[in-house]
Amino acid sequence: MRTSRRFGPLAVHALLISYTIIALFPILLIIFNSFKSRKAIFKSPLSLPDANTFDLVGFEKVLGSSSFDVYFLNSISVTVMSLAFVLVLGAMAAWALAEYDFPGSDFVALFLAIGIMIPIRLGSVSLLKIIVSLGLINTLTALVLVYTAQGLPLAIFILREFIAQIPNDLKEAARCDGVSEYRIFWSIILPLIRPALATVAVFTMIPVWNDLWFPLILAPGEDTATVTLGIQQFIGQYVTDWNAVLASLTLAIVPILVLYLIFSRQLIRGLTAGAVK
Amino acid sequence: MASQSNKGSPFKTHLFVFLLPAVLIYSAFMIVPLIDTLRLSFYSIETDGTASFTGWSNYVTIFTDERWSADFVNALKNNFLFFLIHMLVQNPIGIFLAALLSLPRLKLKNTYRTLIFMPTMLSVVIIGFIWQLILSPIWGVGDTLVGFIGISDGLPPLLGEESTTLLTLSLISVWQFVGIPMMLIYAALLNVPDDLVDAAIVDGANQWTAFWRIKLPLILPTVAMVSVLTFVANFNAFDLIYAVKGALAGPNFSSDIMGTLFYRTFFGFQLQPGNPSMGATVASLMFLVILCGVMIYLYAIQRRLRRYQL
Amino acid sequence: MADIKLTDIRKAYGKNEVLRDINIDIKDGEFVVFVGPSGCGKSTLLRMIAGLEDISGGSLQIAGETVNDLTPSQRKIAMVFQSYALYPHMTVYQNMAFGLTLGKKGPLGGLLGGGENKKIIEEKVQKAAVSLKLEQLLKRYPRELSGGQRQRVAIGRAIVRDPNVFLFDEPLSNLDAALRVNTRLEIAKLHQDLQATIIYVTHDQVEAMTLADKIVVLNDGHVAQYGTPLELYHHPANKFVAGFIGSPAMNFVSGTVVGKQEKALEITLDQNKTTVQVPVMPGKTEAGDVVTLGIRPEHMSENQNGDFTISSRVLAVERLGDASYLYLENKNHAHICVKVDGHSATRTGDQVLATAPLEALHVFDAGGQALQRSKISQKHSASA
Amino acid sequence: MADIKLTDIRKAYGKNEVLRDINIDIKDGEFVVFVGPSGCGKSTLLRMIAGLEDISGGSLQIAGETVNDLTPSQRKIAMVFQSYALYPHMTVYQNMAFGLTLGKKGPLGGLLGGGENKKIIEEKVQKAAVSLKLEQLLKRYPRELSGGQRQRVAIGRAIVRDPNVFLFDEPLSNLDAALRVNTRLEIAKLHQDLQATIIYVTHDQVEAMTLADKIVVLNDGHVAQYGTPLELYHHPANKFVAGFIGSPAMNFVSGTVVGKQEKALEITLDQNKTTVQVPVMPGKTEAGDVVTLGIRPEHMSENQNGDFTISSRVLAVERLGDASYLYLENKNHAHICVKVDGHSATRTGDQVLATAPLEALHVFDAGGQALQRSKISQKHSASA
Amino acid sequence: QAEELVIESWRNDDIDIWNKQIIPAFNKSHPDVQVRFAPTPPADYNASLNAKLAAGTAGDLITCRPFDVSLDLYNQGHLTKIDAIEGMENFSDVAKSAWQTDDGSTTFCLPMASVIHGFMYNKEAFKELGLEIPKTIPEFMKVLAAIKDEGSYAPMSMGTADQWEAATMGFQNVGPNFWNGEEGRKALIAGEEKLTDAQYIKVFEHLAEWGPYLGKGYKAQSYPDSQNLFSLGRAAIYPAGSWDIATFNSQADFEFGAFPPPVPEGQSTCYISDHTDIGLGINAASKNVKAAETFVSWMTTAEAGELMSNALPGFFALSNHKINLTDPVAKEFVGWRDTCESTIRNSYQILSRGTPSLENDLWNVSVGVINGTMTATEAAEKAQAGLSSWYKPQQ
Ligand SMILES: Nc1ncnc2c1ncn2[C@@H]1O[C@H](COP(=O)(O)OP(=O)(O)OP(=O)(O)O)[C@@H](O)[C@H]1O
Ligand SMILES: Nc1ncnc2c1ncn2[C@@H]1O[C@H](COP(=O)(O)OP(=O)(O)OP(=O)(O)O)[C@@H](O)[C@H]1O
Ligand SMILES: [Mg+2]
Ligand SMILES: [Mg+2]
Repeated sequence: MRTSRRFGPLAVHALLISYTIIALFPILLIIFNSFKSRKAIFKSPLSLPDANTFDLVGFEKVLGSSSFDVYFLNSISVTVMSLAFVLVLGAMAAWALAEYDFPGSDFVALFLAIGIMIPIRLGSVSLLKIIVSLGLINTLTALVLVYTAQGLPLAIFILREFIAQIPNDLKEAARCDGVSEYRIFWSIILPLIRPALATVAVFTMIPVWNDLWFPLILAPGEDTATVTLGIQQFIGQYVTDWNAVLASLTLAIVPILVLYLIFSRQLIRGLTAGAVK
Repeated sequence: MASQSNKGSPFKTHLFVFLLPAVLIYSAFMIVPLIDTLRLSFYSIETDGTASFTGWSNYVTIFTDERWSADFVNALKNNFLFFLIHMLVQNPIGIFLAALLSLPRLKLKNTYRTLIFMPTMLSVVIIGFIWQLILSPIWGVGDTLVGFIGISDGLPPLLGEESTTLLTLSLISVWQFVGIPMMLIYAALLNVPDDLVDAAIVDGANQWTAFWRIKLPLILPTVAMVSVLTFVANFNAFDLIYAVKGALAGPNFSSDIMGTLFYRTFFGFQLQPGNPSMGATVASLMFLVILCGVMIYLYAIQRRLRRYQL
Repeated sequence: MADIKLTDIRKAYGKNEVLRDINIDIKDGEFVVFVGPSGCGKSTLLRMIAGLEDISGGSLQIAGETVNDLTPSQRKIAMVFQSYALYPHMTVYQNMAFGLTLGKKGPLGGLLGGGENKKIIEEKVQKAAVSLKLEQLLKRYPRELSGGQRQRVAIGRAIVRDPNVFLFDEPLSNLDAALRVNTRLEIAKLHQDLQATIIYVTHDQVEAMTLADKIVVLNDGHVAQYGTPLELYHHPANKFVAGFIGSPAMNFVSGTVVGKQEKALEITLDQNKTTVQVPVMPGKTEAGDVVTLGIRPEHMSENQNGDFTISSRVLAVERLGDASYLYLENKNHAHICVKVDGHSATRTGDQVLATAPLEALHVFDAGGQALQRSKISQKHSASA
Repeated sequence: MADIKLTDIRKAYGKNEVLRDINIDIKDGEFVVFVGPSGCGKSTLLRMIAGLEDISGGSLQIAGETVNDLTPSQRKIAMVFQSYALYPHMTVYQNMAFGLTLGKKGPLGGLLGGGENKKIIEEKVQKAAVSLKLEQLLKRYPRELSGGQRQRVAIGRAIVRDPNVFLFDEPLSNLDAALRVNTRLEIAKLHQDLQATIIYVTHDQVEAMTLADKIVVLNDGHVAQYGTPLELYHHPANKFVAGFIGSPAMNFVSGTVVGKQEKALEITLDQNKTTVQVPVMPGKTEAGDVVTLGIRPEHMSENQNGDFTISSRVLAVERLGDASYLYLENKNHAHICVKVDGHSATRTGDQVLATAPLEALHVFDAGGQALQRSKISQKHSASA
Repeated sequence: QAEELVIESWRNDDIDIWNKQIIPAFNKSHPDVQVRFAPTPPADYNASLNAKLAAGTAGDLITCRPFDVSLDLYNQGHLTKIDAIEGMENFSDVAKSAWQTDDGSTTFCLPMASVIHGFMYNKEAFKELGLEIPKTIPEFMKVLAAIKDEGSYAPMSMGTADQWEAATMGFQNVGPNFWNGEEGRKALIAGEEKLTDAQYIKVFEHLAEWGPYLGKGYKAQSYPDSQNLFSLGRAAIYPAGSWDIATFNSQADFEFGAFPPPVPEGQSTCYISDHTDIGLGINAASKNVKAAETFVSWMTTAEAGELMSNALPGFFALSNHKINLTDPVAKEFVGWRDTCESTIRNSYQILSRGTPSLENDLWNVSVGVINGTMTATEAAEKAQAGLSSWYKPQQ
């Protein structure tokens, strides 16, 4: 700790900055190339946009040609709803698996983990049939249900591990206080696994936000299209409209970045400090 | 003391309340479709689209027909390599970054964390594009960059040679997904009580030894979990390779992994119509490989690792 | 009604048996204190009563009902944990109010609030906070509290509820003397007001003696003695209890029985070959048996007359202000302790004569069992 | 050499100032005890000395060097945490040996072992384990230990190292009386053997009085008094220290100065209108000023002659065996406590006359500062 | 309420043309039928279409890939017969062959467009370097060598990273001149020729000669890279599909032209790949079959053909109507139909329906020979081995 006050912090910052550069360089490349003309992108991809090369054609195309506001709204509502379900239902199941030692709990745990072992795309046809038979085709509900199902296994897998680390004394204190199991879960477990919930939220939200496949087959309609589905029109068979792709992807990062920032505030250190001796 | 809460019979109801919603949604929208599809591996599909039961013959084909088995073995081998690179590069870097970020009183830690996590948030389309642009010997980005470190011959076509494609793709994937182990380990490190680190420091440890001897052993279950998740994710991987190299995972299948093999078989590609029954067979085999890994984790590793209540 | 009956209770962690043959009857409204050396099983026993540890054997009844298999909440208890177990994400106020905000009254089993009326809760918490000197800290989080403050919050959390049984695990160990006395009185008052049954673990003699209706002395997983405080002080059943109750501890010197009378034993001290006649019932003891004599430091005095005398060099002096402890050489034990007046001028290295009246002597047979004392004067100590 | 000098130390958590104006000089090899009410800042000060908390202001010197910015390990200290802070993934043995296996000697900064020789480590740990009665537990993990056992491991972990400075934060709070005395003696021995400087936080009077060379009384973030144990007992600098040191606490009754002499004050008690002449230096006190009289319970006696008398009904009696405490009514305070012989027959409700000699009285002015006592006999208590 | 027809397509490049030209034109004559063009990214088209068809949620009109992929859909009952639709008589059998059952009895998609292979070149660069359009392969190689020697342009812009580029723009582009177009293609299907025959090995040998003249780093060069290299004026020759015309029209700021694949020394007949690429079929499960048929019928008209061909220069209508093209380069491409024999890509019909598919193998081996990791013979053997492993006539 105090070491990191003299020479330590410099070394640590140097390491972190160098990695940050590695992580960020390609992304910066994307962002500033999205402000350049196509020619300039390929003539000198490394240079910053200047008076000659500055070109908003990508953004104009994206914002002009499609109902991006609707897409954004759809994407955000689908992502947020799925997240809410995954987090709440996932944490509930993870708590049940971590805390109660019932017969078959190992089996249930394994059963719930299968979902991370097979790509759900495999089941697309049956899934589509199910959604059709439920009359949910072309609705955001269909997407929310599928994404919830898809996000649950990983959420449960991760949260279970973190729930197991919560000091027993806390649950026991609550049980002695006559608190119901539901409230122990809601008032004690959930708040204490906030960092893990945030992590799971981020992991769940990224594939949901970026997914193209299920919007494509479950909800391809104009009113239900998501941002990713909206962007796909710029990625064609032969011609790839990189200006537009870069612009739309730059735009599409913004909401997810905001969500990320919201969640990452939950990564709090020392949540259980002061709980037990 | 997990067991005592399970003693009285009145306790059973909440178990259902906690488990049922997740199990229901998950079963209905995940397990049922998956099983319905995996079932196809025991069928063969006729040209008119009807399926007829053929037992294990699809599996026999995969293992005995030389063309199938060569593809399968090649994909499996590549996949192990893909996984190994993630294990050896992605996870150590992730742990290391998490360790740095969790140093007490580090300034700007949230900024670093967010920036380092950015690649993980991007879609593979953009990742594929940007790395092809950077690594392409044509546009000069890579050449300029290696020029900085004194290599003047420029960049070899890393994404074009059989010997380097898979490695390069793995490293791109590592670059993209380092955020995941980093976040998980970071979240676990947040739980390690400061008191313990304080105690180690007072005992004469520095931050480095405190990390190795106190923090790391305490988050070992999370590290194991990250490893198994890496395994599962890598054996399911598909997107990046498909986006950069297409379903044929070239050159000459040198970047073919289970995911691309499955996709190519199941959904077909270009002229080749999909073959759902063989695709389902490949997927079932993939699932078995992953299941083995997960079982090893659940029964051999997770059981043995003690969780320390912090 | 909340009498508690422990019958043949045992507890093992794997092969490691930490409690056995525990038989205790606690009457409704009684204040029972568990004492015993560190690691003897006090917390474990308490946690078993609370329902937090499995009972490996025997039966536990509360209010006549066997509760071995009931959950903690079904047992209607409140507990103060040795580790405090505060909810780290709740303020002090929320910690204390948490147990009250529920109850089956609200919807979803109290999940959405419900429970007692807000006003009532606030009153209760405020009252407890004032009596524990926590008023200023209600908005703080546990991590922002000192050790003692945390402990008080843990106590507060228990006392705002009114359960049938209170379980306290060393609740005052991190408090300073003044606060300790106050809180002790607070707990005593609580006991009177609520008429609740209280089980209290402590290692503090004063707490045990002043608070308890009955004391259970545990030793190495079994009950060494169960009785009122004064019974334990005056009639320890065995050498362990004799040595454990009282501070500083009782001094032991070994001796050999040389004569046996109807209501007394003649014993020669191995230490200095003097013979004393101790008023105890000889029981099965025979001449020639080796016995141990016990004498409390506070029953000894320096340089006064007395029937039982030891002359020795002073090894060390501890001065407490109102009293001082002299530590004398002893052949068998580390030392013999004598409690003397705070102004005693005796110093380390001095030669002193320590004396005690015969009635103050305890005798233990070779197995450590106490011999019944035949004549216990209400004033068996020569000087205070 | 490890003298410690604290100059104008202050500490604030945000706006909340928890320590201020701390000036303490600790000589090399001295045993200093910090006492004070719960939450007064003892642990915080200790952690600042250890280097675990930032110092908000002032300077801290160890062995003549300003160490404000040094790491804990550079300060060469060992510490016992109030929360124990045992490493949960290490056995008792490993916990105790941890500090010894570190050190620059091994490769990778001690990462792969290194540190001291294995044999030596084992010897050291064994020795500490024996003296703390932990031999049987060396292979256990912290989660398998009782509270007191954990505390002992924490002590053991500190004492196996031989640092210049030991910091103990309430190290005995979870131990039973017998073990406590033993461990206390062990620590005293450690102090003598190693000649290390020791800073020790406790809330236990006996520990503080018996162990300390010097005691620092902290109150609400500042030093109320710093001196030897007997100085504090006999000459408390202010009402706070007077009330804090000594158990049960000093009784306070208020009075009004009616006359002033060269070396004494005449004071009328508000309680019962009697006037006493107390041998203290009047200082700036004038007739008419309100003062507080202080008298320790152990300096009072029942139904004897004395210059200072209070007649009152007994509210409660606490019997400890060798002594009993009578609690009398007091106009201003909760009660007046009188320590009497264990065999006193007085019961609740009795009317008693409590007396004390004038020399035993302390006088505090309106600001709570003690007036210097003009004549302190070495025998100012009427009875022990 | 007006009926709405939904068109499934992988041509999301064409979304504007459909919405702004084709559909409005259709609605002029059929105002009561709403049409919505709903494209899917090409990489996901087959998979998503299959899923939607299986579940019954696919659109009414389905853009057909040529040959087996669509034949499969028909066999599974997802596409209707369209022989009877008015206007189908405007298409030749060759045009329809890509969307017919093997026996040619039933047609299930309307042939919409074909694409022609050839080479485009930077006219300014050729002028600058004083180069002539090559007619024969030796001339072609000389031109390449000249450009390379001069050094200011990459001789030819093609990459092997995307694999299909090597097979389609390479193998299928120049190959018909070696195997005599339709004749060779049919013989391969009939099992009368083998890929290990000399003419096929010669194609690979010729491809292997390209390697040195492709730009630096061509092994990692993807198709968009190739397009960009050419359109940015950095390469002189571009092995093309006619569909690239539109791209270069909008992106290149120099004049470019096209020449047909050069013939081997001494050969007089030239062959071009005039490949049937896009068709349009009707979803058998459609609720608006009548309207769909109306639309398909309208698509057979000269009006629709001309509209399409001009809106999408490089996609040539397959109907027999005389169509006026406005784009000069497109005109050049179409002009070759008069001077050379047309054929289609030889791996597309029948030969890619098994595993491994010949098409996929050709991608792989074409890359192999160009990259120099395979010899021409090895490549031919590998492709032949793959084909004969499942295709009876070749065994
Ligand atoms: N992180 C923090 N934020 C705010 N206040 C704090 C924090 N940590 C401690 N305090 C406050 O500082 C004061 C001093 O705490 P400290 O732990 O030093 O007390 P202490 O003297 O050790 O008490 P105890 O005897 O109860 O252990 C307390 O009032 C406590 O509430
Ligand atoms: N999980 C466990 N596994 C094995 N032994 C255990 C476990 N928990 C406690 N013990 C042992 O059981 C015995 C009783 O422990 P307990 O906590 O009841 O002691 P205690 O009387 O409360 O002591 P203290 O006064 O030190 O708190 C101890 O010797 C302890 O080491
Ligand atoms: Mg205990
Ligand atoms: Mg403290």
